[in-house]
Amino acid sequence: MAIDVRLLDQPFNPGAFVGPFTHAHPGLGGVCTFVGEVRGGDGIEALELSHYAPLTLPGMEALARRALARFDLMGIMILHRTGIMLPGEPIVCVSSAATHRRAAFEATDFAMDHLKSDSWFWKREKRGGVWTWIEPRGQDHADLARWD
Amino acid sequence: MAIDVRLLDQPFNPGAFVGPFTHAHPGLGGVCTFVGEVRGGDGIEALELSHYAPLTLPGMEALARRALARFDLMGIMILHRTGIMLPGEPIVCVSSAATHRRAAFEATDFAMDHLKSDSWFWKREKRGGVWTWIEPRGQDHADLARWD
Amino acid sequence: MAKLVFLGRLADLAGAPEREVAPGPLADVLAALPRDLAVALLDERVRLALNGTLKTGGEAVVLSDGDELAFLPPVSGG
Amino acid sequence: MAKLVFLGRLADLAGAPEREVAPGPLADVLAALPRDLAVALLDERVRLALNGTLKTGGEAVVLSDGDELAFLPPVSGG
Repeated sequence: MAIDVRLLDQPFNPGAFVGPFTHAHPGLGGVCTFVGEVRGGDGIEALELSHYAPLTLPGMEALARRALARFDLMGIMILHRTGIMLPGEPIVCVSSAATHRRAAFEATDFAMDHLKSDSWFWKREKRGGVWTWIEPRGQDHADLARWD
Repeated sequence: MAIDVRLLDQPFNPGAFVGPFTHAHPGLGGVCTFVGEVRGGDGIEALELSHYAPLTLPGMEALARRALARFDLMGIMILHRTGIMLPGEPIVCVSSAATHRRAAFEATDFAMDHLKSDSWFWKREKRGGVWTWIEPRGQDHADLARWD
Repeated sequence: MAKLVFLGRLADLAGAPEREVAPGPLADVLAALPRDLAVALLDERVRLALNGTLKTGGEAVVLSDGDELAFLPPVSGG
Repeated sequence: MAKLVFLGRLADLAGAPEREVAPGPLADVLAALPRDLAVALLDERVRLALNGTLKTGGEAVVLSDGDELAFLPPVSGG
Protein backbone atom coordinates (compact mmCIF):
# COMPACT_ATOMS: atom_id res chain seq x y z
CA MET A 1 0.00 0.00 0.00
CA ALA A 2 2.49 2.62 -1.16
CA ILE A 3 -0.25 5.06 -2.21
CA ASP A 4 -3.64 5.53 -0.59
CA VAL A 5 -5.64 8.41 -2.05
CA ARG A 6 -9.30 9.04 -1.30
CA LEU A 7 -12.02 11.61 -1.74
CA LEU A 8 -14.44 11.53 1.19
CA ASP A 9 -17.89 13.08 1.06
CA GLN A 10 -18.63 12.67 4.78
CA PRO A 11 -16.91 13.90 7.99
CA PHE A 12 -13.96 11.69 8.88
CA ASN A 13 -11.70 10.95 11.82
CA PRO A 14 -8.07 11.24 10.60
CA GLY A 15 -6.83 8.87 13.31
CA ALA A 16 -9.06 6.11 11.94
CA PHE A 17 -7.06 6.29 8.69
CA VAL A 18 -3.59 7.15 10.00
CA GLY A 19 -3.51 4.19 12.39
CA PRO A 20 -4.06 1.50 9.72
CA PHE A 21 -1.80 3.42 7.29
CA THR A 22 1.00 3.36 9.88
CA HIS A 23 0.50 -0.29 10.67
CA ALA A 24 0.65 -1.13 6.97
CA HIS A 25 4.32 -0.11 6.98
CA PRO A 26 6.10 -2.14 9.65
CA GLY A 27 9.71 -1.26 10.18
CA LEU A 28 9.22 2.41 9.38
CA GLY A 29 11.07 5.12 11.25
CA GLY A 30 8.38 7.72 11.39
CA VAL A 31 5.14 9.13 10.08
CA CYS A 32 4.49 12.81 9.49
CA THR A 33 0.82 13.71 9.29
CA PHE A 34 -0.82 17.01 8.55
CA VAL A 35 -4.52 17.49 9.18
CA GLY A 36 -6.15 20.69 7.95
CA GLU A 37 -9.46 21.75 9.41
CA VAL A 38 -12.11 24.19 8.33
CA ARG A 39 -11.12 27.36 10.11
CA GLY A 40 -13.61 28.98 12.45
CA GLY A 41 -13.91 32.65 13.27
CA ASP A 42 -14.47 35.48 10.79
CA GLY A 43 -18.17 34.63 10.75
CA ILE A 44 -17.67 31.52 8.64
CA GLU A 45 -20.71 29.26 8.84
CA ALA A 46 -19.73 26.59 6.34
CA LEU A 47 -17.35 25.67 3.55
CA GLU A 48 -18.24 23.78 0.40
CA LEU A 49 -15.71 21.99 -1.77
CA SER A 50 -16.74 20.88 -5.22
CA HIS A 51 -14.64 18.69 -7.47
CA TYR A 52 -14.75 17.17 -10.94
CA ALA A 53 -14.55 13.42 -10.58
CA PRO A 54 -12.75 12.62 -13.86
CA LEU A 55 -9.85 14.92 -12.93
CA THR A 56 -9.71 15.41 -9.16
CA LEU A 57 -8.89 11.92 -7.92
CA PRO A 58 -6.46 11.12 -10.78
CA GLY A 59 -4.76 14.46 -10.04
CA MET A 60 -4.32 13.56 -6.37
CA GLU A 61 -3.00 10.12 -7.33
CA ALA A 62 -0.47 11.73 -9.67
CA LEU A 63 0.65 14.04 -6.84
CA ALA A 64 1.08 11.03 -4.53
CA ARG A 65 3.21 9.30 -7.18
CA ARG A 66 5.33 12.43 -7.59
CA ALA A 67 5.95 12.58 -3.83
CA LEU A 68 6.83 8.89 -3.78
CA ALA A 69 9.31 9.39 -6.62
CA ARG A 70 10.85 12.50 -5.10
CA PHE A 71 11.28 11.47 -1.47
CA ASP A 72 12.48 8.26 0.12
CA LEU A 73 9.09 7.05 1.35
CA MET A 74 7.51 3.78 2.30
CA GLY A 75 4.08 5.16 1.57
CA ILE A 76 1.90 8.22 1.36
CA MET A 77 -1.78 8.71 2.12
CA ILE A 78 -3.83 11.68 0.89
CA LEU A 79 -7.41 12.11 2.06
CA HIS A 80 -9.56 15.04 0.99
CA ARG A 81 -13.11 16.00 1.85
CA THR A 82 -15.67 17.20 -0.65
CA GLY A 83 -19.12 18.65 -0.05
CA ILE A 84 -20.31 20.93 2.73
CA MET A 85 -18.21 21.15 5.92
CA LEU A 86 -18.60 23.00 9.20
CA PRO A 87 -15.80 24.83 11.07
CA GLY A 88 -13.62 22.34 12.94
CA GLU A 89 -14.19 19.48 10.51
CA PRO A 90 -11.08 17.93 8.93
CA ILE A 91 -10.80 18.90 5.29
CA VAL A 92 -7.50 17.26 4.35
CA CYS A 93 -5.14 14.68 5.81
CA VAL A 94 -1.73 13.84 4.37
CA SER A 95 0.45 11.20 5.99
CA SER A 96 3.91 10.11 4.86
CA ALA A 97 5.74 7.07 6.20
CA ALA A 98 9.49 6.82 5.84
CA THR A 99 12.55 5.26 7.33
CA HIS A 100 13.99 8.71 7.95
CA ARG A 101 12.21 11.61 9.55
CA ARG A 102 13.31 14.30 7.10
CA ALA A 103 11.74 12.50 4.12
CA ALA A 104 8.44 12.10 5.97
CA PHE A 105 8.30 15.80 6.85
CA GLU A 106 9.27 16.99 3.39
CA ALA A 107 6.87 14.71 1.54
CA THR A 108 3.89 15.79 3.63
CA ASP A 109 4.88 19.46 3.29
CA PHE A 110 5.33 19.03 -0.48
CA ALA A 111 1.99 17.28 -0.91
CA MET A 112 0.15 19.95 1.11
CA ASP A 113 1.70 22.80 -0.90
CA HIS A 114 0.73 21.17 -4.18
CA LEU A 115 -2.68 19.96 -3.06
CA LYS A 116 -3.70 23.49 -2.19
CA SER A 117 -2.73 24.92 -5.54
CA ASP A 118 -2.65 22.15 -8.12
CA SER A 119 -5.75 20.19 -7.21
CA TRP A 120 -9.08 20.42 -8.89
CA PHE A 121 -11.16 21.75 -6.03
CA TRP A 122 -13.38 24.80 -5.97
CA LYS A 123 -14.26 26.28 -2.60
CA ARG A 124 -16.94 28.60 -1.41
CA GLU A 125 -17.61 29.96 2.05
CA LYS A 126 -20.88 30.79 3.71
CA ARG A 127 -21.05 33.93 5.83
CA GLY A 128 -24.28 35.49 7.04
CA GLY A 129 -26.17 32.99 4.90
CA VAL A 130 -24.38 34.08 1.72
CA TRP A 131 -22.06 31.81 -0.27
CA THR A 132 -18.90 33.36 -1.78
CA TRP A 133 -16.36 31.65 -4.04
CA ILE A 134 -12.74 31.68 -2.88
CA GLU A 135 -10.19 32.90 -5.44
CA PRO A 136 -6.63 31.66 -5.92
CA ARG A 137 -4.21 33.54 -3.68
CA GLY A 138 -0.57 34.60 -3.89
CA GLN A 139 0.74 32.71 -0.86
CA ASP A 140 0.17 29.40 -2.60
CA HIS A 141 2.48 30.37 -5.43
CA ALA A 142 5.15 31.34 -2.90
CA ASP A 143 4.72 27.95 -1.19
CA LEU A 144 5.13 26.15 -4.51
CA ALA A 145 8.23 28.11 -5.46
CA ARG A 146 9.98 26.47 -2.47
CA TRP A 147 10.06 23.18 -4.40
CA ASP A 148 11.38 24.44 -7.74
CA MET B 1 -3.89 23.56 27.13
CA ALA B 2 -1.10 25.31 25.23
CA ILE B 3 1.51 22.76 26.35
CA ASP B 4 0.99 19.06 26.96
CA VAL B 5 4.19 17.17 27.73
CA ARG B 6 4.32 13.61 29.01
CA LEU B 7 6.70 10.76 29.64
CA LEU B 8 4.97 7.42 29.09
CA ASP B 9 6.33 4.16 30.43
CA GLN B 10 3.87 1.93 28.56
CA PRO B 11 3.04 1.43 24.83
CA PHE B 12 0.70 4.16 23.61
CA ASN B 13 -1.59 4.85 20.67
CA PRO B 14 -0.69 8.32 19.28
CA GLY B 15 -4.19 8.83 17.88
CA ALA B 16 -5.66 8.55 21.36
CA PHE B 17 -3.67 11.65 22.32
CA VAL B 18 -3.72 13.60 19.04
CA GLY B 19 -7.53 13.51 18.79
CA PRO B 20 -8.20 15.18 22.16
CA PHE B 21 -5.27 17.56 21.61
CA THR B 22 -6.79 18.66 18.29
CA HIS B 23 -10.26 19.06 19.77
CA ALA B 24 -8.86 21.21 22.58
CA HIS B 25 -8.03 23.88 19.99
CA PRO B 26 -11.23 24.75 18.14
CA GLY B 27 -10.84 27.17 15.29
CA LEU B 28 -7.38 25.97 14.39
CA GLY B 29 -6.23 25.70 10.80
CA GLY B 30 -4.14 22.60 11.01
CA VAL B 31 -2.22 20.10 13.08
CA CYS B 32 1.15 18.65 12.11
CA THR B 33 2.03 15.44 13.89
CA PHE B 34 5.17 13.37 13.78
CA VAL B 35 5.24 9.89 15.24
CA GLY B 36 8.56 8.11 15.49
CA GLU B 37 8.63 4.37 15.89
CA VAL B 38 11.25 1.92 16.96
CA ARG B 39 12.82 0.85 13.70
CA GLY B 40 12.80 -2.79 12.78
CA GLY B 41 15.34 -4.65 10.67
CA ASP B 42 19.08 -4.82 11.31
CA GLY B 43 18.42 -7.55 13.85
CA ILE B 44 17.09 -5.15 16.47
CA GLU B 45 15.17 -7.02 19.14
CA ALA B 46 14.40 -4.19 21.53
CA LEU B 47 15.23 -0.62 22.45
CA GLU B 48 15.50 0.76 25.97
CA LEU B 49 15.25 4.42 26.82
CA SER B 50 16.34 5.55 30.24
CA HIS B 51 15.81 9.05 31.60
CA TYR B 52 16.58 11.09 34.68
CA ALA B 53 13.31 12.28 36.16
CA PRO B 54 14.51 15.56 37.70
CA LEU B 55 15.83 16.76 34.31
CA THR B 56 14.05 14.95 31.49
CA LEU B 57 10.47 16.15 31.87
CA PRO B 58 11.43 19.75 32.77
CA GLY B 59 13.73 19.74 29.72
CA MET B 60 10.89 18.65 27.44
CA GLU B 61 8.61 21.29 28.95
CA ALA B 62 11.24 23.96 28.32
CA LEU B 63 11.51 22.80 24.69
CA ALA B 64 7.71 23.04 24.31
CA ARG B 65 7.79 26.59 25.68
CA ARG B 66 10.59 27.53 23.27
CA ALA B 67 8.57 26.21 20.33
CA LEU B 68 5.50 28.09 21.54
CA ALA B 69 7.52 31.30 21.82
CA ARG B 70 9.19 30.88 18.43
CA PHE B 71 6.25 29.83 16.23
CA ASP B 72 2.71 31.09 16.00
CA LEU B 73 1.04 28.14 17.68
CA MET B 74 -2.18 27.44 19.49
CA GLY B 75 -0.60 24.52 21.28
CA ILE B 76 2.04 21.83 21.21
CA MET B 77 2.03 18.29 22.56
CA ILE B 78 5.18 16.23 23.17
CA LEU B 79 4.91 12.59 24.22
CA HIS B 80 7.94 10.40 24.79
CA ARG B 81 8.25 6.77 25.77
CA THR B 82 10.68 5.46 28.34
CA GLY B 83 11.55 1.88 29.21
CA ILE B 84 11.84 -1.13 26.95
CA MET B 85 10.19 -0.99 23.52
CA LEU B 86 9.82 -3.45 20.65
CA PRO B 87 10.24 -2.61 16.94
CA GLY B 88 7.12 -0.90 15.61
CA GLU B 89 6.16 0.70 18.93
CA PRO B 90 5.77 4.49 18.94
CA ILE B 91 8.64 6.12 20.78
CA VAL B 92 7.82 9.80 20.30
CA CYS B 93 4.86 11.87 19.19
CA VAL B 94 4.97 15.63 18.60
CA SER B 95 1.86 17.50 17.53
CA SER B 96 1.58 21.24 16.83
CA ALA B 97 -1.69 23.07 16.31
CA ALA B 98 -1.71 26.42 14.54
CA THR B 99 -3.87 28.73 12.52
CA HIS B 100 -1.41 28.53 9.65
CA ARG B 101 0.07 25.37 8.22
CA ARG B 102 3.65 26.57 7.97
CA ALA B 103 3.91 27.25 11.72
CA ALA B 104 2.55 23.79 12.56
CA PHE B 105 5.08 22.07 10.29
CA GLU B 106 8.03 24.12 11.51
CA ALA B 107 7.23 23.76 15.20
CA THR B 108 6.94 19.97 14.97
CA ASP B 109 10.14 19.77 12.92
CA PHE B 110 11.93 22.07 15.39
CA ALA B 111 10.76 20.08 18.40
CA MET B 112 11.82 16.78 16.84
CA ASP B 113 15.28 18.07 15.96
CA HIS B 114 15.82 19.34 19.49
CA LEU B 115 14.22 16.40 21.26
CA LYS B 116 16.62 14.03 19.57
CA SER B 117 19.70 15.95 20.61
CA ASP B 118 18.88 18.09 23.59
CA SER B 119 16.79 15.74 25.66
CA TRP B 120 17.97 13.72 28.57
CA PHE B 121 17.46 10.23 27.20
CA TRP B 122 19.94 7.42 26.97
CA LYS B 123 19.23 4.62 24.52
CA ARG B 124 20.47 1.13 24.14
CA GLU B 125 19.59 -1.49 21.56
CA LYS B 126 19.36 -5.24 21.94
CA ARG B 127 20.71 -7.40 19.10
CA GLY B 128 21.31 -11.10 19.40
CA GLY B 129 20.53 -10.84 23.10
CA VAL B 130 23.23 -8.21 23.69
CA TRP B 131 22.49 -4.64 24.79
CA THR B 132 24.58 -1.83 23.25
CA TRP B 133 24.46 1.84 24.12
CA ILE B 134 23.78 4.28 21.26
CA GLU B 135 26.20 7.16 20.93
CA PRO B 136 25.41 10.72 19.81
CA ARG B 137 25.66 11.06 16.04
CA GLY B 138 26.64 13.80 13.62
CA GLN B 139 23.35 14.07 11.72
CA ASP B 140 21.66 15.48 14.81
CA HIS B 141 24.06 18.37 14.94
CA ALA B 142 23.41 19.09 11.26
CA ASP B 143 19.66 19.04 11.97
CA LEU B 144 20.07 21.49 14.81
CA ALA B 145 22.19 23.88 12.77
CA ARG B 146 19.13 24.44 10.55
CA TRP B 147 17.53 26.43 13.36
CA ASP B 148 20.45 28.70 14.27
CA MET C 1 -26.83 15.28 -27.21
CA ALA C 2 -23.60 16.43 -25.58
CA LYS C 3 -23.08 17.67 -22.03
CA LEU C 4 -21.43 20.81 -20.70
CA VAL C 5 -20.17 20.72 -17.07
CA PHE C 6 -19.62 23.97 -15.17
CA LEU C 7 -17.32 24.03 -12.14
CA GLY C 8 -17.02 26.57 -9.34
CA ARG C 9 -18.55 29.96 -9.96
CA LEU C 10 -19.39 29.01 -13.53
CA ALA C 11 -22.10 26.71 -12.17
CA ASP C 12 -23.68 29.69 -10.42
CA LEU C 13 -23.53 31.72 -13.60
CA ALA C 14 -25.02 28.89 -15.65
CA GLY C 15 -27.73 28.32 -13.07
CA ALA C 16 -26.89 24.60 -12.96
CA PRO C 17 -23.79 22.38 -12.78
CA GLU C 18 -24.57 20.77 -16.15
CA ARG C 19 -26.37 21.53 -19.36
CA GLU C 20 -27.36 19.37 -22.31
CA VAL C 21 -26.50 20.89 -25.67
CA ALA C 22 -26.74 19.91 -29.30
CA PRO C 23 -23.48 18.45 -30.72
CA GLY C 24 -21.37 20.59 -33.03
CA PRO C 25 -18.45 23.00 -33.10
CA LEU C 26 -17.82 24.68 -29.72
CA ALA C 27 -18.25 28.13 -31.27
CA ASP C 28 -21.80 27.22 -32.30
CA VAL C 29 -22.56 25.70 -28.89
CA LEU C 30 -21.38 28.83 -27.08
CA ALA C 31 -23.30 31.09 -29.47
CA ALA C 32 -26.51 29.41 -28.31
CA LEU C 33 -25.79 30.16 -24.63
CA PRO C 34 -26.66 33.34 -22.71
CA ARG C 35 -24.07 35.96 -23.65
CA ASP C 36 -22.67 36.55 -20.11
CA LEU C 37 -22.18 32.80 -19.63
CA ALA C 38 -20.48 32.42 -23.01
CA VAL C 39 -18.11 35.29 -22.20
CA ALA C 40 -17.23 33.73 -18.81
CA LEU C 41 -16.58 30.34 -20.43
CA LEU C 42 -14.20 31.93 -22.94
CA ASP C 43 -12.06 33.54 -20.16
CA GLU C 44 -8.46 32.57 -20.89
CA ARG C 45 -8.01 31.27 -17.32
CA VAL C 46 -10.83 28.75 -17.80
CA ARG C 47 -9.50 25.37 -18.86
CA LEU C 48 -11.40 22.72 -20.78
CA ALA C 49 -11.57 18.97 -20.26
CA LEU C 50 -13.15 16.84 -22.97
CA ASN C 51 -14.36 13.45 -21.69
CA GLY C 52 -12.09 13.73 -18.64
CA THR C 53 -8.94 14.79 -20.50
CA LEU C 54 -7.57 18.32 -20.21
CA LYS C 55 -7.26 20.18 -23.49
CA THR C 56 -3.75 21.52 -23.77
CA GLY C 57 -3.51 23.00 -27.25
CA GLY C 58 -5.69 25.59 -28.89
CA GLU C 59 -7.24 23.22 -31.42
CA ALA C 60 -10.91 23.68 -32.17
CA VAL C 61 -13.34 21.55 -30.14
CA VAL C 62 -16.19 19.84 -31.92
CA LEU C 63 -18.68 18.08 -29.67
CA SER C 64 -20.02 14.72 -30.76
CA ASP C 65 -23.05 12.95 -29.42
CA GLY C 66 -22.33 11.72 -25.84
CA ASP C 67 -19.31 13.98 -25.30
CA GLU C 68 -18.78 15.71 -21.95
CA LEU C 69 -17.00 19.05 -21.98
CA ALA C 70 -16.04 20.53 -18.58
CA PHE C 71 -15.22 24.20 -17.97
CA LEU C 72 -12.70 24.57 -15.13
CA PRO C 73 -12.09 28.01 -13.64
CA PRO C 74 -8.92 28.58 -11.57
CA VAL C 75 -8.93 26.43 -8.43
CA SER C 76 -9.31 28.06 -5.04
CA GLY C 77 -6.37 28.88 -2.81
CA GLY C 78 -6.10 28.88 0.94
CA MET D 1 24.60 9.51 53.35
CA ALA D 2 24.54 11.01 49.87
CA LYS D 3 23.50 9.35 46.61
CA LEU D 4 25.27 9.05 43.26
CA VAL D 5 23.09 8.40 40.20
CA PHE D 6 24.63 6.92 37.05
CA LEU D 7 22.92 7.35 33.69
CA GLY D 8 23.37 5.47 30.45
CA ARG D 9 26.53 3.42 30.08
CA LEU D 10 27.82 4.72 33.41
CA ALA D 11 25.19 2.60 35.15
CA ASP D 12 26.64 -0.49 33.47
CA LEU D 13 30.12 0.51 34.51
CA ALA D 14 29.01 1.15 38.10
CA GLY D 15 27.12 -2.12 38.19
CA ALA D 16 24.00 -0.29 39.44
CA PRO D 17 22.04 2.86 38.61
CA GLU D 18 22.65 4.34 42.07
CA ARG D 19 25.18 4.14 44.87
CA GLU D 20 25.12 5.40 48.44
CA VAL D 21 28.29 7.23 49.46
CA ALA D 22 29.60 9.07 52.48
CA PRO D 23 29.15 12.89 52.24
CA GLY D 24 32.19 15.03 51.58
CA PRO D 25 34.16 16.68 48.77
CA LEU D 26 33.57 15.05 45.37
CA ALA D 27 37.28 14.33 44.98
CA ASP D 28 37.21 12.22 48.13
CA VAL D 29 34.02 10.47 47.04
CA LEU D 30 35.52 9.56 43.67
CA ALA D 31 38.75 8.39 45.25
CA ALA D 32 36.78 5.76 47.14
CA LEU D 33 35.24 4.35 43.90
CA PRO D 34 36.76 1.72 41.59
CA ARG D 35 39.38 3.44 39.48
CA ASP D 36 37.81 2.74 36.03
CA LEU D 37 34.48 4.10 37.24
CA ALA D 38 36.10 7.22 38.71
CA VAL D 39 37.93 7.86 35.42
CA ALA D 40 34.69 7.48 33.42
CA LEU D 41 32.83 9.86 35.75
CA LEU D 42 35.53 12.50 35.29
CA ASP D 43 35.24 12.42 31.46
CA GLU D 44 34.81 16.03 30.37
CA ARG D 45 31.68 15.13 28.37
CA VAL D 46 29.92 13.85 31.50
CA ARG D 47 27.74 16.54 33.05
CA LEU D 48 26.72 16.73 36.69
CA ALA D 49 23.36 17.52 38.24
CA LEU D 50 23.20 18.21 41.96
CA ASN D 51 19.73 17.68 43.41
CA GLY D 52 18.17 18.02 39.96
CA THR D 53 20.04 21.13 38.89
CA LEU D 54 22.75 21.00 36.24
CA LYS D 55 26.15 22.21 37.35
CA THR D 56 27.35 24.81 34.90
CA GLY D 57 30.57 26.17 36.36
CA GLY D 58 33.66 24.37 37.45
CA GLU D 59 33.21 25.01 41.16
CA ALA D 60 34.06 22.21 43.53
CA VAL D 61 31.20 19.94 44.58
CA VAL D 62 30.86 19.00 48.24
CA LEU D 63 28.17 16.45 49.00
CA SER D 64 26.07 16.94 52.11
CA ASP D 65 23.90 14.37 53.78
CA GLY D 66 20.84 13.66 51.58
CA ASP D 67 22.32 15.17 48.40
CA GLU D 68 21.77 13.47 45.04
CA LEU D 69 24.50 13.85 42.44
CA ALA D 70 23.76 12.56 38.94
CA PHE D 71 26.38 11.78 36.29
CA LEU D 72 25.01 12.39 32.79
CA PRO D 73 26.97 11.09 29.80
CA PRO D 74 26.20 12.53 26.33
CA VAL D 75 22.65 11.71 25.30
CA SER D 76 22.03 9.27 22.47
CA GLY D 77 21.35 10.41 18.95
CA GLY D 78 19.16 8.93 16.24
